[in-house]
Amino acid sequence: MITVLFFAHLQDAVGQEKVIMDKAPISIADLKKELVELYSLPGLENVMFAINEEYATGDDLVNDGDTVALIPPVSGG
Amino acid sequence: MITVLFFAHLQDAVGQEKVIMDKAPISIADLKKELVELYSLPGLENVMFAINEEYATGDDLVNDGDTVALIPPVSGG
Amino acid sequence: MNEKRFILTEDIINMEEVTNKVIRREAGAVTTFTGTVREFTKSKRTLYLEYDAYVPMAEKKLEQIGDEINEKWPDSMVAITHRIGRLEISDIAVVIAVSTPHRRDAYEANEYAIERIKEIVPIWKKEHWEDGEMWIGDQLEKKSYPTGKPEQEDLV
Amino acid sequence: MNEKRFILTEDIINMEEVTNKVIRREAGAVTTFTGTVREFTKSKRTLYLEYDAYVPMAEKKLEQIGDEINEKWPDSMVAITHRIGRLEISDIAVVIAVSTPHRRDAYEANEYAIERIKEIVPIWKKEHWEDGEMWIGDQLEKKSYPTGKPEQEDLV
Repeated sequence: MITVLFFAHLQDAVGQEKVIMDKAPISIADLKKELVELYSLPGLENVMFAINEEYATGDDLVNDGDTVALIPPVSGG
Repeated sequence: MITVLFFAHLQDAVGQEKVIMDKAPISIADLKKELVELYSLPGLENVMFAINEEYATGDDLVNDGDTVALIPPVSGG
Repeated sequence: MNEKRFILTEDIINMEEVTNKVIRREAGAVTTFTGTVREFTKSKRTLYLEYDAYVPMAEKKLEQIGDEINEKWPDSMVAITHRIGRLEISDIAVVIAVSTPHRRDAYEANEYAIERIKEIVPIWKKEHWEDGEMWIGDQLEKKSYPTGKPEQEDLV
Repeated sequence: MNEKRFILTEDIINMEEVTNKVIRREAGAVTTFTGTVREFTKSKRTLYLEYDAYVPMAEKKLEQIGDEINEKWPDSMVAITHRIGRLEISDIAVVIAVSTPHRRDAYEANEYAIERIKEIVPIWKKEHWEDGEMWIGDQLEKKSYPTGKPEQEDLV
């Protein structure tokens, strides 16, 4: 099982703060495709991904028990 | 009469915060020469002068009632 | 130093408290950046803001910025507090304090910190106007990740 | 705005008070520079400092710096408080607060202010060490006035 977190406008789009998925192991790139399809999300071109609170790249693998977060362009400060 | 103010190491050298002099009108350049002589001050090369709280140049004239200040290199901040 | 220097909070930020965390006998210069909620952005009037964040990761990333600054400006010390939740006009959203022995570094390092916050710290701002509301995206308006992954230089 | 924004004082400086003078609805960025008394200058240990000043002229010159900043950074607002008298290690000697709509300007204008203070404001520092004391001259170590008069660019 993996936990996927949504923030900001993605949280509004998905309608949930987090979902639990039974997809591990899966690459970030593949997970992204699944999420786009599942929630009819727009491209996510400028959305970053984090695994366990560290930024990840498309090749990185999500393992069982990991927490993935979708990070839209940030606007703090 | 003019009032002449001394600060920092010049105040220590002269031994006074201020002196009243009966020299007006006099240019800053001439006043400087007088002060160097009167108080055996070192050259004053890097000392600025102010007339009535505004920086003055050697040509500026000190008139009766004016306050002149000797401004050694500043070190605030 | 036991107090946490990189935090998110829902409480009002006290800028002096943040600054005091970095005042040291050996550092003569301290710069404090205070980011407040501005009423107008390009003639659009903001009523209030909401900040959301991925809190544990955001605090980690603030700490990373502190580490980066220590690398680049060796004798520096940094503290950052960012507020989340609802903020009114003129409320303080973020305070960054940097102390260094010499002042030039304190300005440079502080500006580096706010730039990095806008790049890598997972905090999002929702603006509320009279006629609507919106999550504000990339303020830098210069990043996009066509490969779905940030480049190395964006993250490190 | 009735409160004085350019002052010398013998009292402890409250940095938040100085900063609050420049916080405005239309300005989202505030930089605050806090200059504290450093214990070591080039491995020489300072016990305490004394600041002397030509008070009325110094306040005028601080105000002039504020005017210069308003010229260079049109939407800025500045407040400066400088302490005089005896100061201990880590005591705050000067606080400069600058608010601007955009942050880049707030950093630049603030740094301009501290540079100008060290050029034109008649305040003098006396350092007290274990083995003596001395009035500190030109910290910039780049100015001298062979004609007995400062050049125009130094003053305006």
